[in-house]
Amino acid sequence: MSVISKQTQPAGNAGEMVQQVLPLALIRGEAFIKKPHDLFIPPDALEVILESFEGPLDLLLYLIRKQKFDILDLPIAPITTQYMHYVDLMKDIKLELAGEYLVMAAILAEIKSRLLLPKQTVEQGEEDPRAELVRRLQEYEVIKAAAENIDQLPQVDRDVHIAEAVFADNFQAQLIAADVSMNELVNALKGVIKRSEAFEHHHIRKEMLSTRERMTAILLRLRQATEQQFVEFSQLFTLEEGRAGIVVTFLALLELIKESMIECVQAQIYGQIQVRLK
Amino acid sequence: MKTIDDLALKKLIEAALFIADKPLTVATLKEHLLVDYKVSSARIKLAITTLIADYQDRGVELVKVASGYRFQTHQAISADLGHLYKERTPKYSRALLETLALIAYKQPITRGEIEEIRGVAVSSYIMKTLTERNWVKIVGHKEVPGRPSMYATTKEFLDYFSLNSLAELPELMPISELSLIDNLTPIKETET
Amino acid sequence: MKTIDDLALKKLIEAALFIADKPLTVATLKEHLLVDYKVSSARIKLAITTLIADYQDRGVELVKVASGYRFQTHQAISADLGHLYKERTPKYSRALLETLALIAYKQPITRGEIEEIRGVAVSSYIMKTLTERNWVKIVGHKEVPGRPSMYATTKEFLDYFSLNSLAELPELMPISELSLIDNLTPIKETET
Repeated sequence: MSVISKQTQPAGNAGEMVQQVLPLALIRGEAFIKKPHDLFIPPDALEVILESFEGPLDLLLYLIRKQKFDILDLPIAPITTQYMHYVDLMKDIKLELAGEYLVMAAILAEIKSRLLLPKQTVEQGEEDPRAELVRRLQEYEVIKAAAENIDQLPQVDRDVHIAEAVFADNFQAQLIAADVSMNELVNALKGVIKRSEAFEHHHIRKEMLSTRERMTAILLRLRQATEQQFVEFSQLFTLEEGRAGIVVTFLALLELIKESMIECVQAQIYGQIQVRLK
Repeated sequence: MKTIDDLALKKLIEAALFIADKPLTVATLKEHLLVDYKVSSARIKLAITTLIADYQDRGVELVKVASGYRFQTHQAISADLGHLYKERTPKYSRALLETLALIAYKQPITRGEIEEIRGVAVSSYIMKTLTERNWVKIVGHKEVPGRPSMYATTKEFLDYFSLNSLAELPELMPISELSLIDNLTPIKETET
Repeated sequence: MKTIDDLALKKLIEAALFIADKPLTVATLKEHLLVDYKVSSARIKLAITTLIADYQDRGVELVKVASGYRFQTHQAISADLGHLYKERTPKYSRALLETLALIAYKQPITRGEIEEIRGVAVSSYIMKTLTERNWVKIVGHKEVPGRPSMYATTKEFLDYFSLNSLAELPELMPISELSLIDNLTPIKETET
């Protein structure tokens, strides 16, 4: 099969005017302006023609328009004959596509056979056998026109262009900090524990954490008091916390003293114990 | 929450619309751009209305599409602006446009239903292109054997074709199916 | 060659500057955008000067940079515009999480102590990240040579992990039990 350069799409979107001017296809240098009246398509042109149509419905619509057939009075016989001819040729070319045309040929043949039945056997009120085909053709034609209309809508990068400015040099996107789950945190610590001797036989208990937290709180409190330097020992306790709270605070103070982070001073006997950061 | 005067608000929205990589809604402007400010949606809308008027007779215009507001050039000068681009603008095949039209007008629709109306198989390449362009998406599955995917169009599709909603799609060519069938002319089969 | 009036010229250049993906020079405008028109460089320059004035007090400004003219946002509103563009920081490293966990469980703790337990140096970047995130803060200085800072967790840290106090942190098993359990069944963590 010789390769043929496709010139234009004959079917539809440009309308009849264009179809009459532009050749349907070029076959060995010869332009095919339109199909012969008997609908015969040279075998070499078939592939090109098939590529030009969106399927059997599209081709059928083209034939109907081209031959000025009345869609309501389809001459089923010649169309069927032509279709059968196509299908024979298509077997060697594009089987997948041929299948769809074959279905159409079968539909046409079926309509034809029903039309050829003696009239008296056609019951009153029976649907015209062409009706379903007409319905499909119309449905397809509506969509074909809709596709053309959509293509006419203003398209980005074709008809309209998005207007954009750039950021000033000092622009920085806002950063969203990564999420961390408690699981990740605990797993990370377990990793450390496994590697480290420091935690061995160390059971991190809630009481210990309370003490650690209180140590932080006391340090902060003492830092805020830099003006006077000293904070009275008693002021570090919150009586409302009850006995447990007082014990936690006391343990925290002992721990801080042990780690030499604070110092306690008693200026006079029986006087207030003063605490300050070391 | 900080306060912002009308002029500063308008300028901030103007800048945001020019740097955004997609159209912005009043809600997005309020919740993101203006998160630190005490500004009502009504004031944002008013600022946008003023901006639309400001750009009435300029080289670009502020328009509303399905997913929000954006600045764009006028259609009238697209040919001139085309000189700035080396690449040709994409041209979509009839097969793609017909498939897109069917999804747009008959959504939700399955691939099988598209094939039935077009009378031809829909290539996977077309569905891939439409999906990758974010013009169509799968919105569910039809409860028939095989549970085929049902396709619908997206806001990006509407944006691309400068539409605000599906209602703005061109009207379909009217067909009066019933009357046509009723009026089928008597059979005049010519012998071949 | 077509002619173009001053207003249309200005609008065309304005549109071109807004859609170009890089700054445009007078030469580019003349040779590409205006290839079909009879326009002098002087007229193009004048149009640009007019445009710069037009955008003097707007949300974007027309500026000249090394490679040409471009529209850009004002420096003053960069922080506000930052709200439109949020970037997710990469996930935290294991080193950072271990450091954070040690500060939480062993606070107040110095960087040296963290390094001693982890067996590796703690980068300044990690301490900076944790401090910037407001999860840890310096609560004092240890009275040892160098007076190293002592770190502790903050209220924001507790809030982030929905804890009322450090005592609500999950309890950890001693190492001997841990390794034993790890080999048997997975440890069930209680997520807060």
